[in-house]
Amino acid sequence: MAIDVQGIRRDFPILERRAGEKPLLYLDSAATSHKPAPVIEAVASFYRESNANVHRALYRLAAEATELYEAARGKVATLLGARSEEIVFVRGTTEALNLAAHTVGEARLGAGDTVVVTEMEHHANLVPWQQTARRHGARLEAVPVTDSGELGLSAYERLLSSGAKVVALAHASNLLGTINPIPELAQAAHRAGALLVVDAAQTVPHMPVSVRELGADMLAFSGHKMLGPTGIGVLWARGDLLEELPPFMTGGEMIGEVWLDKATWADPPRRFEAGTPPFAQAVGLGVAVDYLAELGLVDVRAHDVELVERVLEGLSRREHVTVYGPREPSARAGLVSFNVAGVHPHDVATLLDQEGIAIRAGHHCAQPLVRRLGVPATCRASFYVYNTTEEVDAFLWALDEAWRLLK
Amino acid sequence: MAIDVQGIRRDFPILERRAGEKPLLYLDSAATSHKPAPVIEAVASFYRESNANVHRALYRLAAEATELYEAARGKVATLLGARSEEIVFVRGTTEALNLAAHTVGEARLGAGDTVVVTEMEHHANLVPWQQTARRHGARLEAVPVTDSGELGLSAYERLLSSGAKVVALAHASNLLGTINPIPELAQAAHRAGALLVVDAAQTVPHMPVSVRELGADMLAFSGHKMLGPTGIGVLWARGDLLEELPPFMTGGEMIGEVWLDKATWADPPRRFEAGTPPFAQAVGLGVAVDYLAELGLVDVRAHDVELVERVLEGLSRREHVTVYGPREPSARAGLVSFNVAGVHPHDVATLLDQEGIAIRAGHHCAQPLVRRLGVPATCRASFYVYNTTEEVDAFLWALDEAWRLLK
Amino acid sequence: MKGYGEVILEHWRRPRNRGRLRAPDREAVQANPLCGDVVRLQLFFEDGCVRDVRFDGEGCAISQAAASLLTEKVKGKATAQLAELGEREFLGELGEVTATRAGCALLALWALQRALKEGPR
Amino acid sequence: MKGYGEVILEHWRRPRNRGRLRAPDREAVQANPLCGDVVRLQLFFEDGCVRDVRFDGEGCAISQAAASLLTEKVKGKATAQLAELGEREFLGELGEVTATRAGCALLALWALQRALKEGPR
Ligand SMILES: Cc1ncc(COP(=O)(O)O)c(C=O)c1O
Ligand SMILES: Cc1ncc(COP(=O)(O)O)c(C=O)c1O
Repeated sequence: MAIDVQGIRRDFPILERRAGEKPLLYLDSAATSHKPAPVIEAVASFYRESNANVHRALYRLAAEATELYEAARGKVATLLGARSEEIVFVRGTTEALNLAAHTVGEARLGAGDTVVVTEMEHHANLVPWQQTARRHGARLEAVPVTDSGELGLSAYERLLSSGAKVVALAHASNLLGTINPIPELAQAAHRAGALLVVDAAQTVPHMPVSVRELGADMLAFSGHKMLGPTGIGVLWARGDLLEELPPFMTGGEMIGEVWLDKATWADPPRRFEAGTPPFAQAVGLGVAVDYLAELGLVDVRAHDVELVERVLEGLSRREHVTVYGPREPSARAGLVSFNVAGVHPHDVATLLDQEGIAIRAGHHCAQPLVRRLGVPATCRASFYVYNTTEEVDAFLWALDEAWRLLK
Repeated sequence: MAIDVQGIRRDFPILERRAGEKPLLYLDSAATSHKPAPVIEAVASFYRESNANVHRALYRLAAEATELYEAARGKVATLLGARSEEIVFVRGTTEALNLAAHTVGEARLGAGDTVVVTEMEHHANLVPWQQTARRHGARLEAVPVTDSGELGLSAYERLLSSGAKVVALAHASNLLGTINPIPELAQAAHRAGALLVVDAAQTVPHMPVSVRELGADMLAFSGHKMLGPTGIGVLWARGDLLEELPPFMTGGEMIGEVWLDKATWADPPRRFEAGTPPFAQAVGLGVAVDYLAELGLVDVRAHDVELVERVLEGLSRREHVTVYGPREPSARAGLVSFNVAGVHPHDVATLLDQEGIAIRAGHHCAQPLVRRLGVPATCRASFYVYNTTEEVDAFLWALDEAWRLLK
Repeated sequence: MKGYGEVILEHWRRPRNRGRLRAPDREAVQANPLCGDVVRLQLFFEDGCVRDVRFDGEGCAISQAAASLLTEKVKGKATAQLAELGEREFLGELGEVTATRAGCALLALWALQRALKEGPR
Repeated sequence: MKGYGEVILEHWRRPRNRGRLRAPDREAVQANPLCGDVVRLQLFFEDGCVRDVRFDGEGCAISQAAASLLTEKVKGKATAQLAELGEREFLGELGEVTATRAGCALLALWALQRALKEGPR
C-alpha cells in the first residue's frame, strides 16, 4: 500500500519553511533526514518530564528514564530482528564503524591478515579500517567497482581467499545508490572465515533490514538519517561476537570493577557504552522507529523506488546529464547521483538552491569512488517519505533552467 | 548578586512534575542537570526550522545550520576564554577524555614514561589512561588522597619527577567535592615537562572557568551537566597541541584527502570531529551557555556555596552522619557525599525517594576512591541553580526521618 | 515517609540464620557489582531436604533481609521444592520493593539457584 | 531562476588570460580540498608592475570566473597596489555570491596573496 505522503508532510514542521521566497524542496535526506513532530516532541517531553541520568540511580525518576532508554533499545532490536543485548547505542554510523574497526582489530587482526573493503565505501567505512590495518600490520584491499557501479564479485572472491579476516562494506552506496547483495557476500565471507561488517547508513532508514537475513556479523547506522535526532546511532553485532570484543572507549557505566591499575568490563551492550549515553536522543530514535514501523518499511521502500524511477527516467531523457550507478530503480537506494555536461556540480547546486531546491554536490565522503568515476564531484538528489512526485518534476524543471543558464 | 531562584525554577518544566504524590526534589545535578525551556525549545526549533547536515552543502538551509553550529562553538570558546578552533565537540566528558588519552598517548607516550592520575578520579579520567599507558608501555601512577580529602602535594611533586609526560586530574571531585588547585598543579606539571589534562565535568557548569588562568593543556566537560542536551560535550585543548595530535576517530568531515590506502587530516577542530556531529545538541548547548552567562557564573557559584554551607552545617550537627571531603564550603563544588551510621546508602536513597527526594547512592564511578574511604558506597546530594535553601531543609528533615526508621 | 515494610525491617533488624556452616553441602556467593551487595548462602542437606542453612554478607537492608527471609523459607524443603521458589512469589512475601531495588531483593534467591545448579562442593 | 550575475557568466564563458606563462616571476596554486576547485596564478613583472598574468585551473564557474576577473584587475598594478586588493571589494566587483560559495570566489585572490608572500621563484 502506498504511503500517504500528504499526511506525512503535515508531520514535518520544517516543510512549512521557505528557502528565500520559495518553499523548501529538500532532496538531501541521504545526508540527514528531517524529523516528524512526534520525534521532536518526544525529546522535548523527555527533558520536560523524565530527565535523569540512566542506570544505577535508585530514585524513581532515574528508573523511569532508564526504562525509556532501554525501551528504545528494544524497539531498535525489534526493527532489526535482533536481541536487545546486541544493540549498542553510539553517536552515529561513524562511531559505530570506528568501534567495529578498533575492537575487531584488537580481537582478530594480526600481521599478514587481510581487511577487505570496497572502492565504493564512505570514508567512515574506509579510513577506520586503514587505521586498524596499519596498527595491526594487516593488509587493506579494496574490491573494485565495475563500470555499471557494482562490486566486482570475482575480485571479491579472490581477495577473500588471501587471508581475509574481516570484510567491511556498504549495504548501499551513498553515492552510486547500488544495493550490494549482502546475503551472498556474507556467505562467501563466512566460508573464508571472515567477519562481515555492514555500513547500513543508507538502508536501515529506507527498507526492511533483518540482520539475520543479511547474515551480517556487525551492522551500523545513524538515527539522524531515519527521522531521529542527531547524536544517536546504532552498532548491532552478533551477541557472541560482542561478548568476545574488548571495549572501545572506557569510563563510567562500562566497567565491572575498577582499581587504580586495572579494570574489568561489564557485559555487552554496556561494555561499549562508556559514560553518559545520549539517552534523550535514544528515546527520540525509538519514536522514529515507531513512526517508520507505523508507515511500514515495505511501503517506505516502494515510495523511494517510485521516486527514483521517475527521476531516473527524467534524467536519462536529458542527453547532457550523466547518471551514475545501476539503471534499475529496484537495484538502488533512494538516491541518484549525476553530472551535467560542462557544468560543475557546485554550480548546479547553487542554481537549484535559488529555487529552494536542496541537493548535495561534492565528493559525498567517497573520494576514492569519485576518483574512480573520473570526475571532480557529482550532484546527488536523495529522497524520503516526505518527497513527492511533484517535487521530482520541479527538480527536473529546475535542472533544465540551470542548463539553459549555464550551458 | 544572588540569583533569582524562584524565577529560574519557572524555566524548568520538570520541576512541576511530581514523584509519586510528592513534588520532585532533585538533588542529583552532578549526575545530570535539568534543562530550562529555552534549551529544550532551541533544540526543537532547530529541528523545526533549520535542520540540515552541517559543512559542505551548498544550499542555504545547510549554510544556516552550519552557522548555528559554529556559533555554538564560538559561545563555548567565549565561556572558556578560548579560541573557536580550540573547541572540539564530542558526546561528553568521557569521549573527550578518551580522545585526550588516545591522542596524547600516540603523540607523546613511550616505554618508561609516566602518566600521573589521582586517587579521586572518576572512572572516565582513570580507565582511559590505564589503557593508553598499557598500549605505550608507560607507567600509571596515582596521587594519593589525604584524610581530609585533598591531593597529596608532596607525592604529586615526587611523581612528576619520575618521567611524567602527562597529568590527568579532576578540577573538582564528583565524590568529595574537593576543588583541586589547578594553576599550581599545572605550573608544577609544566616545569616537569608534562601536559595537564583537566576533567572539568563538575566545574565548568558551576563556576567561571578560564582555561588560560587554569594553565591547563586540555580540558573536558559535558553539556548535559550544564543545562544542555545529552549527547554533547567539549574537549578544549591549546591550539598548538591540537595541531600536533593525530585524530581519534576517523571518517567523514575530518579528512583532507582520502585514497584507498591512505588519508590526510583536516585542521583542528574538524580533525577531531569524525562523522555527522551532534549539531542540534551543540545548538542547544550554546543556548545553555547563554542561559548560564545571563545568570552570571560568579553568582551561580555563590548560590552553590550557600547551599553547600547550609547542608554541611546541617549534616555536621547530626552525629550519625559522616561527611566526606573538605569542611570549607568555598573549597568544594556544589555537592556533598555522606554516610549514615549503620545504614546502607542505598537504603537512605530509597527512603528519601519515598519523599520525592532524588539523591544518588553508590560508588559514583570512583571505585578506587570509595575503597580508599573504606566504605561500600556513599550518598551524594548535589545542587544547581534551581535548588533552594528550603529544599536543603526538606532534605535534612527527610534524612532524620530515614534515620528514625532505620537506626 | 513510609519506610520499608514490616517483613524487611524485622528481618534486617533480627536476621535469622546469619553465620557460617562448618561443612555445607552447597554454597554460593552472589554479588551485585553495581551496588556492592554480597550474599553468601550455605546449605546442609539430610535425607534430600535442607537440614540447616546460613547466610552472611554485606549490603543494604533489602538484600540482607531478603537473605534472612530466604533461609527461613528453604529450611526443611526438598531440592525439587527449592527449585520451584519463584521470584514473584518471593518478592510478594518480602513486601513492596521498588523496581530499582529488585536486584537487591533477589540476590539471595539467585545465590540459592546458583548453589543448586553448581551442585555439591 | 536568477542564475549567476553578468560578470561571473561573462568571465566564465570567455575567460581572460587563461593559460601559462613561459617564465613567471611569481606563481601560486590555491586549492579548495572541500570542493576540488584549483586555481594557478602566474605573474610576470616589469619595472615593479605586473606586465603579464595568466591563470589556469579547474572548478566551478565562480572560481574560474573570479580568477579571470582577477587577472584583469592585477594587470599593470604595482606590488603595493596588489597587496591592497581587499576581499570585500573583489567580491563586490564579481557580483552577488552566496556565503556558501565565498570560498570559491576568493580562491584566486588567495592565490595572489600567497604568490606575493612567497616571493620570487
Ligand atoms: C554510507 C554511509 N556511511 C556512513 C555515513 C556516516 O554517517 P554519520 O555521519 O551519521 O556518522 C554516511 C552518511 O553520511 C553514509 O551515507
Ligand atoms: C568528574 C567527572 N568526570 C567525568 C564524568 C563523566 O561524564 P559523562 O558521563 O558525561 O561522560 C563525570 C560525570 O559523570 C564526572 O562527574
